[in-house]
Amino acid sequence: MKIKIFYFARLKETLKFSSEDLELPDTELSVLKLKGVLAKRSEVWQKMLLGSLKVRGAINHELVDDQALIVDGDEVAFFPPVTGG
Amino acid sequence: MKIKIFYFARLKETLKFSSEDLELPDTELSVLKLKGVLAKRSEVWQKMLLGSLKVRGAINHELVDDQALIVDGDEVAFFPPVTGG
Amino acid sequence: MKIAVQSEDFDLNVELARMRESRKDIGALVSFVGLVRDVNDGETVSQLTLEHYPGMTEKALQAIVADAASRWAVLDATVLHRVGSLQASEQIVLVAVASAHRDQAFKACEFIMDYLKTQAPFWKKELTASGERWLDDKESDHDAQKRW
Amino acid sequence: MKIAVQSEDFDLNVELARMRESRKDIGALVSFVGLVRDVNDGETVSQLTLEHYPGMTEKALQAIVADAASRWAVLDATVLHRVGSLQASEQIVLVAVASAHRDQAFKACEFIMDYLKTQAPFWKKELTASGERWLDDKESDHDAQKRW
Repeated sequence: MKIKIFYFARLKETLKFSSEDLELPDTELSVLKLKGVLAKRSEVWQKMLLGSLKVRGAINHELVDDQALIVDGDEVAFFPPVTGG
Repeated sequence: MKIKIFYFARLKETLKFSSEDLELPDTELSVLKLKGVLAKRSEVWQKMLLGSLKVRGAINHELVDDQALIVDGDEVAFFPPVTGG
Repeated sequence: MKIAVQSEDFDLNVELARMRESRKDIGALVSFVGLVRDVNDGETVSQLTLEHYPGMTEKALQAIVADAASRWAVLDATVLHRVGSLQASEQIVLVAVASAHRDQAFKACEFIMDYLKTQAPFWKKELTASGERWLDDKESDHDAQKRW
Repeated sequence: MKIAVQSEDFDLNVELARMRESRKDIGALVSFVGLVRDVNDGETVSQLTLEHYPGMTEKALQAIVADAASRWAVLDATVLHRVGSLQASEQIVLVAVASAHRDQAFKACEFIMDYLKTQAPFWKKELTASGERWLDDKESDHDAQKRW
């Protein structure tokens, strides 16, 4: 499956990625499993996605939890807790 | 004792009095007793001050209840429940 | 703090700009503006007349604002209330509260309005097709005041 | 309803005038304006940068406003949130709610702010003498959201 991933705020700055297109062998994948896939890239990725930072996820512009399932064509986003207003 | 009395809103309109200076033989008087004195003036006064209308009183610009005591020189006011804002 | 009873209209931007200029630690500005509604209790209102007790009104408003400032972290507050004759859609009252944080500003602003409604000596008379009528106080306003 | 994410400043008077023109049954207008404070967590803030998730932000704000309108009698609402670089005292966010009655307008406005703070994808970065720092979310904001 092909998905698009966006990164924001501290994640974007530290990972030096604002977005990427990713192709995966799976037909569906939980948010937590996708974090695990990305965390394998390097120690920084591991720390940002599975470390002490509370990382929030969104699928197709909806906030979701770690168990939510990602399928082909989805737009995924990872970011720290929001601090607007 | 000499006091000044103000009337507002429905009371002012119905009694056709906006204020008056009143001299009384007492040295102090409760708000309720002053209402009783005024109510003797006519049926309209009786109805407005001791009838079904909830009449609020103030002494020297402070909301008070019927038991509050009026003394010489006080500014008293009678009016319906407030409806500003 | 600015408290005034006036027949002239007020300008919310002017009031908030003054409050913002006074200090730089304001994080939250909550404002309430009350307007004359065109319909009340099922009747079309063509005019609203506001009477007040000149000697007492500003003192009562000051006491209410002081009470709010003793309960919450109010950095600045403005209360303007109009009197005289107003038409539908006109502004009646402004309560604006500045605080560092929003929960304090929201609470203080709502508190001031709830107390103003039940403690400040203003009276409204409506003009409708059936004539003039003095408004009665509302149980819901007394309940709103009592919850604080 | 008007919802926008913008880098330009906003004018509260213009927004409220538009809401007032739309209908004559508005009795209460409650507005919240959030400002950049000059000091946060003990450090002087010289600049605040706001980032957001363009595809998601307006949808999230629309969902929050729709939720508020389903809970209270909202006649009209405006939510404007700025992004980009802001200086101390500048306006960050406006939430304005029109209703027939004040309790409805107060509740809906505070609800929208509480949800915006915890659900809408904005992130703040402060510039202080010690450098840049991303702000952390606050427990008090999560508590404020959960009470509704």
